[in-house]
Amino acid sequence: MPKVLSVPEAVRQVMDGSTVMIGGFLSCGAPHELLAELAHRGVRNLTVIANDTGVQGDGIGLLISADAVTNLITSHIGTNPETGRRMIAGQLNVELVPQGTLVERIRCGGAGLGGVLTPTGVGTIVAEGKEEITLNGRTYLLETALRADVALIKAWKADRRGNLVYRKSARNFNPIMAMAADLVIAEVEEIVEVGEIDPDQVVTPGIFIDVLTRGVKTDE
Amino acid sequence: MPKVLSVPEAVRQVMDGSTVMIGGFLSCGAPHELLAELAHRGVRNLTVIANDTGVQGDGIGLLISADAVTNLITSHIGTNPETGRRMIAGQLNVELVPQGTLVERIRCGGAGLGGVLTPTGVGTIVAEGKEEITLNGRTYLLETALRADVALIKAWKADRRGNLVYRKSARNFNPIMAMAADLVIAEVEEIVEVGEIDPDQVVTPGIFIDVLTRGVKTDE
Amino acid sequence: MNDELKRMIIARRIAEELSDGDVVNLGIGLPTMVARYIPPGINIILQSENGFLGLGPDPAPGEEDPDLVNAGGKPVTVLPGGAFFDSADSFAIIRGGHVDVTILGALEVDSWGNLASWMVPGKMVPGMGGAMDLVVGAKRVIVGTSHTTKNGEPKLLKECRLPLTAVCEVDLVVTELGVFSIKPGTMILLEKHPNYTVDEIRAVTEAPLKVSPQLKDMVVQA
Amino acid sequence: MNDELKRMIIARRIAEELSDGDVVNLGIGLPTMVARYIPPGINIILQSENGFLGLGPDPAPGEEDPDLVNAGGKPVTVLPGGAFFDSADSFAIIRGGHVDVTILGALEVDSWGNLASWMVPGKMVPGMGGAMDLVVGAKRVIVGTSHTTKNGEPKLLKECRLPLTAVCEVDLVVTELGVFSIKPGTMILLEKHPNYTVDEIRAVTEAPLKVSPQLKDMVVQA
Repeated sequence: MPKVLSVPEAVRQVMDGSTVMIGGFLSCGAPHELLAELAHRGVRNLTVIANDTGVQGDGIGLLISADAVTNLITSHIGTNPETGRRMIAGQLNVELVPQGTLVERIRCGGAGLGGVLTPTGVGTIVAEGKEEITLNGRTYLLETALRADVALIKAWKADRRGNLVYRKSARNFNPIMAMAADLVIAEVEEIVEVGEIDPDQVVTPGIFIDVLTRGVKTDE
Repeated sequence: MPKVLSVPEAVRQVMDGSTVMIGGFLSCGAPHELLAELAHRGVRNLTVIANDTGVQGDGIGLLISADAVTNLITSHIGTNPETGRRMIAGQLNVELVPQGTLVERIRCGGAGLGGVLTPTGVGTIVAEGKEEITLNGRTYLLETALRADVALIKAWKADRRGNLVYRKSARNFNPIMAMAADLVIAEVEEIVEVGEIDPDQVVTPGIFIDVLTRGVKTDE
Repeated sequence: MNDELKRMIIARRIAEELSDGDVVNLGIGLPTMVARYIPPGINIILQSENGFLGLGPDPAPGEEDPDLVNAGGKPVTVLPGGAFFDSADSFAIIRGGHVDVTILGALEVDSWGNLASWMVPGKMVPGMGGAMDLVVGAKRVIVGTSHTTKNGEPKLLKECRLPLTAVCEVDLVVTELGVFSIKPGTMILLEKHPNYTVDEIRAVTEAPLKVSPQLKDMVVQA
Repeated sequence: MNDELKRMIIARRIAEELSDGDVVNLGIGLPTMVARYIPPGINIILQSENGFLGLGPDPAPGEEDPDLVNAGGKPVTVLPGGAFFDSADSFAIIRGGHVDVTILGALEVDSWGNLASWMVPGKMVPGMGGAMDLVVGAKRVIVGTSHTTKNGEPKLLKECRLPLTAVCEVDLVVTELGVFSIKPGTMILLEKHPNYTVDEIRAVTEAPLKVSPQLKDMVVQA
């Protein structure tokens, strides 16, 4: 059964130097309250795993601008020029990973798999330093699992067991990251009683969730 | 947009010698009408990929008893003694695959991945003839993708676009197999109009479904 | 001891190993019986590898739902707060270390923590089903088995002779005669049936056996 | 030609490539414009790699939903019969060959079907996002790009010089000057803008160019 904590209490569990997965695709489905509080608290030296770094002044952008991030594993930084500036200035190590590879690597981390073979990136600089395996005449890259100390995710509704449902395109990386971290903190818009979410409609089972915290409602 | 066909019309698309994925876990969530018709029609020399072979006289058991299957890739045959008899008599080639590996191999086939690294089976006869890869001190087997010519799956409801929802534990292998075959035939209990299934609750998007056919209702 | 009594003793003792909030997968047969003996105040979450969490008690007669069965194909129920998912997610849960305890039977189990549970070459080849993933993936693996075969042969061996389910993954073995932990190459007798001596147990055990300094009696009463 | 006219010509021409029932992914920018020109009677299903099928038109002002955006983060709508999913399923769809056509822009595209679209070393490194998976996974890859850079340099090259997005995956290139298919090592001019000669097009194309015996004029009117 997850603990229900305030946003500041929840974020206190993220330590300097932690590896943190952060859900969302640009602003959509990102745990905005957790990110704002984390940036405010002045955490340092994070390794962030996320699809993108949002925009300046919002979401993961707040962490980048607050100098909280040392390493970044992501598929796209083009929407936040500050990320690019810091990368070029040598203040931020960035590993760019194709989006489909990023989500599979995270899935592997959560599913106990060591890695996957993907055709994506073969013949490009993404292949550099990676093992290539040819099966039935097709070449694949061996891409390895990613895990994190903490995952910060965002869902629409939770029940008190931590069962989560998402809304529209705000689902994105959140359910996959929920499986791949030692501590999973879910920011949700509403917490309902056990039994109010039909077991057939649960997307993330509650066993993955350690902490629930209430964020703002995006659909109001 | 999938075609809506009768069970006999749907099954006519399965040819002798085809590789066929069949959803279900024992009797639960198996496409019973399609299987009965397929056994009745006297198809031959199938390669079947399925979790198990059901029981004698039901589901995939009908295909086994009808001598329709030459090769079988499965995780468990213990519930159908006829399968074991045929295997020991040399009438049926059986590849036994751990259940979690079987579903990942099928998922790879649907997701364009060449394979996955799993710790399951290391040090057992499952590892024989397979490549072993050690990452960070842990040894994994390289398990490769599976695809089929046809997938026969079972869902609860479909809309006319082929969007599927499943009911309770009848989901099992069905959504994964729906992605991994050239032709996907879904037996469903009810076909509703477009718009009647909330896009947030679709489990299998309609783009995967080629043929819809009406089976019997299990919840009545 | 008759078989039913043995099974009762084993299931009852394994139930003591479970903690409040544990996510537990129970194998078919004897392990399923463990659910009956869970102490009051301990709420566990049962995972059924065919695709759900929150496995509940048997349905009332006439209330069976063909779409809701356990991994043995038997009608069951789901508790409020449960969740259904597909087989890929089910084994992501299992292989990914999200099951706290898996409880399963054995043909053989050995002093290295190896388990053989899925085939007897030339005789019985049911297949491994989900067992290999469960044993590799669960945080804790508890084997519940009769101490000997029907012919009285030891099942707790120095080294397994049958094809393995997994290597060095078993944490605890519970039989009707005792509770054993694994120290590579040795089984440690932690608890014993009060009616049997250590020597009597040793006589029907092939695995090298050490006796825990804290050896105590198993609770064997229902 | 001004940029807006170029983009209109390209988007309009690409729309002719789509067939009824196609599952299509449109990249950000110019490719998004293709949706405006889809001929009547052709119903396609748009896939949005951030996690849904059935992408619909822009929402009415005031009807924007922050939980419903396209891969560029812009508010959109979903059509009846659509479906939402997570990023793993989205890229299973993309990488698994379930997208019929992907349409995207280019920094460079070459005569081998190689595409460079995601970085200029030392200058601009936005990252590849979903582009590498889309180009590798989609059944058909259509590149829509202005024929030359802002400085008038060719973008249709013999061999790409920038870091690649994918190797030998591009099927068709559409610019404001023409439509080009790929025959390894050569681009084949299938259609050309009626106001330009083959020689004029060749002069701003670095890729070896052959002219299709069925060469015809592009439709360039809105």
